[in-house]
Amino acid sequence: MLRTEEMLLNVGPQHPSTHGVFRLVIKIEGEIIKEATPVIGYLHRGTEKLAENLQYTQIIPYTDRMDYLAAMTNNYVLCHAVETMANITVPDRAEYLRVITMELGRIASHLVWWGTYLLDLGATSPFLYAFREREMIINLLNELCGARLTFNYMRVGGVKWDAPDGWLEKVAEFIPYMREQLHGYHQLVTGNEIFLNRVKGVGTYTREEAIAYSLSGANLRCTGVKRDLRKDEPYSIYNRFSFGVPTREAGDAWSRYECRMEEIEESLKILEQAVAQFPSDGPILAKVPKIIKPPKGEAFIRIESPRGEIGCYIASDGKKEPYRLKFRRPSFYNLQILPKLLEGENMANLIAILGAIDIVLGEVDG
Amino acid sequence: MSVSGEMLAFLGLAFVAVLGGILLIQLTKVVHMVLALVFTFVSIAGIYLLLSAEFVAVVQILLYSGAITIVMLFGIMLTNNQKQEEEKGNRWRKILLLLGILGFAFAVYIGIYNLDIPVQPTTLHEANTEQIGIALFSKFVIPFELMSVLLLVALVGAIVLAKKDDEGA
Amino acid sequence: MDKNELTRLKKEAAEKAKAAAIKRRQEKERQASESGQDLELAKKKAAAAAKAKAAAAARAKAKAASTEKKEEESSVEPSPNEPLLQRYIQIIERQVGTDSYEEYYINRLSKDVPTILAKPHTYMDIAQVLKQQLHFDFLAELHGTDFETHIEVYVYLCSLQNGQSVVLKVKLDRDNPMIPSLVPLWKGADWPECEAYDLIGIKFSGHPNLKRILLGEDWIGYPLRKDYKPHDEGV
Amino acid sequence: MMQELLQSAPSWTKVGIFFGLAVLFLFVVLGFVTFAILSERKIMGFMQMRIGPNQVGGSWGLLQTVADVLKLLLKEDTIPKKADRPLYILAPVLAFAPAFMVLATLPFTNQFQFADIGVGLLYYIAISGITTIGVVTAGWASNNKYSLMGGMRAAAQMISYEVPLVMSLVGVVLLAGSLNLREIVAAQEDIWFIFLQPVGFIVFFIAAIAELNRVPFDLPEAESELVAGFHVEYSGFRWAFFMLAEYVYMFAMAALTTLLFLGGWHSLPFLDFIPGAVSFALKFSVVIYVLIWIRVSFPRLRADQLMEFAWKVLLPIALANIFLTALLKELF
Repeated sequence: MLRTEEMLLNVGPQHPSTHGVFRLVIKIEGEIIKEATPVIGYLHRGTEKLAENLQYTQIIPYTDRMDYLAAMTNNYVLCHAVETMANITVPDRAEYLRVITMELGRIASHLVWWGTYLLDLGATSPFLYAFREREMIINLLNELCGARLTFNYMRVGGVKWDAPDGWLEKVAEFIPYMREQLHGYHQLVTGNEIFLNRVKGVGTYTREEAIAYSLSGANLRCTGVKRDLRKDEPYSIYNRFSFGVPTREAGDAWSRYECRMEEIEESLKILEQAVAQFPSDGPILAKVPKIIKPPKGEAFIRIESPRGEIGCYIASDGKKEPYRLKFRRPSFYNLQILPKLLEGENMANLIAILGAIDIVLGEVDG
Repeated sequence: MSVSGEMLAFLGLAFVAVLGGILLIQLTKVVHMVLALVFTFVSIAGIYLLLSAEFVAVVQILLYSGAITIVMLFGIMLTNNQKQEEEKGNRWRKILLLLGILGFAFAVYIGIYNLDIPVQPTTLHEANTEQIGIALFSKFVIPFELMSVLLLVALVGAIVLAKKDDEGA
Repeated sequence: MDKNELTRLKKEAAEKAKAAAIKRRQEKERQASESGQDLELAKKKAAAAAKAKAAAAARAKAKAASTEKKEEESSVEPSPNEPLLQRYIQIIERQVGTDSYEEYYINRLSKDVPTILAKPHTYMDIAQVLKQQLHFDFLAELHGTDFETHIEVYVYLCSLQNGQSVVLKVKLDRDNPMIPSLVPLWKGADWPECEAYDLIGIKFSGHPNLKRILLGEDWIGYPLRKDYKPHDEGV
Repeated sequence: MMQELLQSAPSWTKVGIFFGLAVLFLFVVLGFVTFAILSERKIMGFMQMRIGPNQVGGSWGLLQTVADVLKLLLKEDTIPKKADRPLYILAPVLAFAPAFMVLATLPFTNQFQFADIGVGLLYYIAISGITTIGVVTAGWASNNKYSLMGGMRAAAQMISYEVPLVMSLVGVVLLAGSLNLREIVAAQEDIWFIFLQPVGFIVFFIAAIAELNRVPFDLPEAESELVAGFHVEYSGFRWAFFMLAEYVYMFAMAALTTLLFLGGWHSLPFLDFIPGAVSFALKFSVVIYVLIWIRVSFPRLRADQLMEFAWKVLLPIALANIFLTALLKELF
């Protein structure tokens, strides 16, 4: 009797589709995956250990390096945690700037995901289209804080830089442009039969599994769980905007795709309202001491990042450095379900499944 | 016998064909053997061409080199073939084998040398594909159809056997 | 400018700097001797002030303590989550026992999240009650912290259907931190527990595949412990 | 001129002439490959809102490919230690030689053709199958898991798509009554076969893209899955051979499409003044452009979907097309 041989295949750490230094050891029979073991840690930089010797403001640049595709959210979660502990009220204008930058970041992050996901599936053009739009967002953020990826923009109590003249107008102009492009994206990709065949019914999990595996973000919402911390536990000024939380029922790669695409639209809505309500005057930084010393105690604060719930735990002993700092990194939690999803799958689906989770290795490895 | 281009081509092709056959037996790696076989097949196709049997030549390449060898390669590459060949038989057996081969070669040589093929006036270079078609569908239509039924049965049989294997596993 | 001139200029500059330095030193010495008496005086003053301050602080502390007590007793400004916490505790007491926890409180610093500090042997039972009776089906976070006197595991749980959160903590012995794994209850605890094992050295018994997930199996020591010394032989 | 040459008695001068012509043609094809790659990159660039090559050889990057080929020639030729050395060296040749052999029977104009054999169409398909062996051998010889999978996929794909490819052409053969490419073109004097065989054309074109291993059927070298498929380990000149084979096949397939469905060197009714060669070149360019266009706009199929598509969709359609054509031909 003929027997096909089992083969041990190392996907990564330098594979084009692992989106960074991520290794996946898979056991395949023919093209069917029998077992998958993720190996992570190649990008571990010990942010948490480093932070124990840094003042709070000094930690902010380190957070930029975690989820480097949406660094504003990382900035925010740290600042927000410290502000909550120290009971600091952030001026309105700063909150609006924060929301605008965070939502811009969310769109940019989803655009990168969209482009690279289609690149994984073999389509080259969407990648370039997505990066063209992302470039505009990055230019906007660059104008604001002088950096394209590692912004270091937020501070405890507000933001570092005020919006330059004409910046808000540029953001306002970007919104209808992005809507139009989004329409083009759907025209190009969303209806494509080949694409649909690649993503529909691929990497499916149920609502219960998603919750059990602590998935968050679009990975959770694609199973029909309507959970978005911006709505459920409003932080910052998100309760001032009307926006929807897109959900799907199927729980496959396709529904994740749909959720993310719709999230871009919702983010555009938030941006539109934020630009319209933007206070014309006011401080951008609350009156906080030069050296921030949160009271003794601990806090764990979560917010909604493009990839899911990002959390920041601070244990303070009342000194200017945190006693212990820990980030809940959504990609780290979201990636856990991968071995389960890959079991028994086709080798070609590996890419479609891994890509749909939307991980950033800087975040997975901390 | 004068040295013509045809002769040179034939010698070259025949040499490659025989070489391929010898290599097929002599090489140790199975994949190498199959590739040697490909060379034999292709050279034989070339000889067909020299005989103006272009249809047969093309079909030879299409089926033997194109399809069959690839299926063989597939089977070899995807299945476990770690077992090495056993040591060949003893010296007596080898000598007997050699004698047998020599005898066979001699017989064939005598047979071909004495064979007198009556030369028929044929139009070799003209539309032989059409002629094959006409022959197949008029004179040989029953064997042709029988053959296709046989192949179909073989195909179905192969699928059934493969399925059974799958369930047994 | 030729070389000689340059050296000359340099020399001059050096001399000048020397002179200035000497002058400065003399000045300083003078000042010090002058202010020596002042310093003594200042010290005395400072000590007195410190005494007064300490007294004030003590008073304030006492006051604060009393107000705190008052707050606890008469609940001047109760947290909106107080009733929730009471309910959780009631259910836990009923299911696991009245002495199953060390303490419970509302963490005012962390958006009023109810916090329960379990005992190591009841940790698993309380977690089970939280999941099954109170529907905390989403494990948002699990990590450990080294508090030098002990090691603490911090588990943040959410209930998606009720929109509630709770923190479950447990204090462990620092020398042999051992606790049952939460993976049977929440599959999402898998990697976070590996991470806690990797960086702090907490052993989770019953974990299906406890490994050093980030640093690799050949790493020596637990970096997030406060007494960690990098093992850098040969580097 | 070619016809006379082909039918005249052999002599050393004739051999010399043929050899010279072949070398000339080789350079024509190489020139085509050079500019096909450039135009592919340029067109892709325009479609993706970027510029494309614009540094080497003026603002159009005319010498970009030349520079690339030079780079490939100068690159170190690496052979993995554990590779099957003889096969590793043989594979690019096996893949590349048939690519040129198929060009021999293609009549580019009424006059210009190297070998006018009766089964020209079948010859093309048969010879192009040998390339598959080269690809499989390359995949095996590299001793790399990714390249082995790439080689396997390539073989499976090429065998599968050869069937609908041939089947879709039976309609054309029925209408023309010949396997000879010249006669097939001659039969399109009045009306191109694309209009008589629209279904056959679509099936043929899809299968042709699959045979060429181009997007959306580029699984054997799917970059995001198999890194580069069967040529992961190849570098420098050997790698260039695979690329060259790929583009020569693109040339041959576009020429074949033109011959079989677009009327070869025949012009449109009112445009008879256009010389045959120019007419052929124009149609040929359109086919190439469409191939590039498809590459820019589609994602990749999955391996099993690819197989299913060939056997469950294309093949039945092709068979139905044969049946229908035969029926219509009998009736009218």
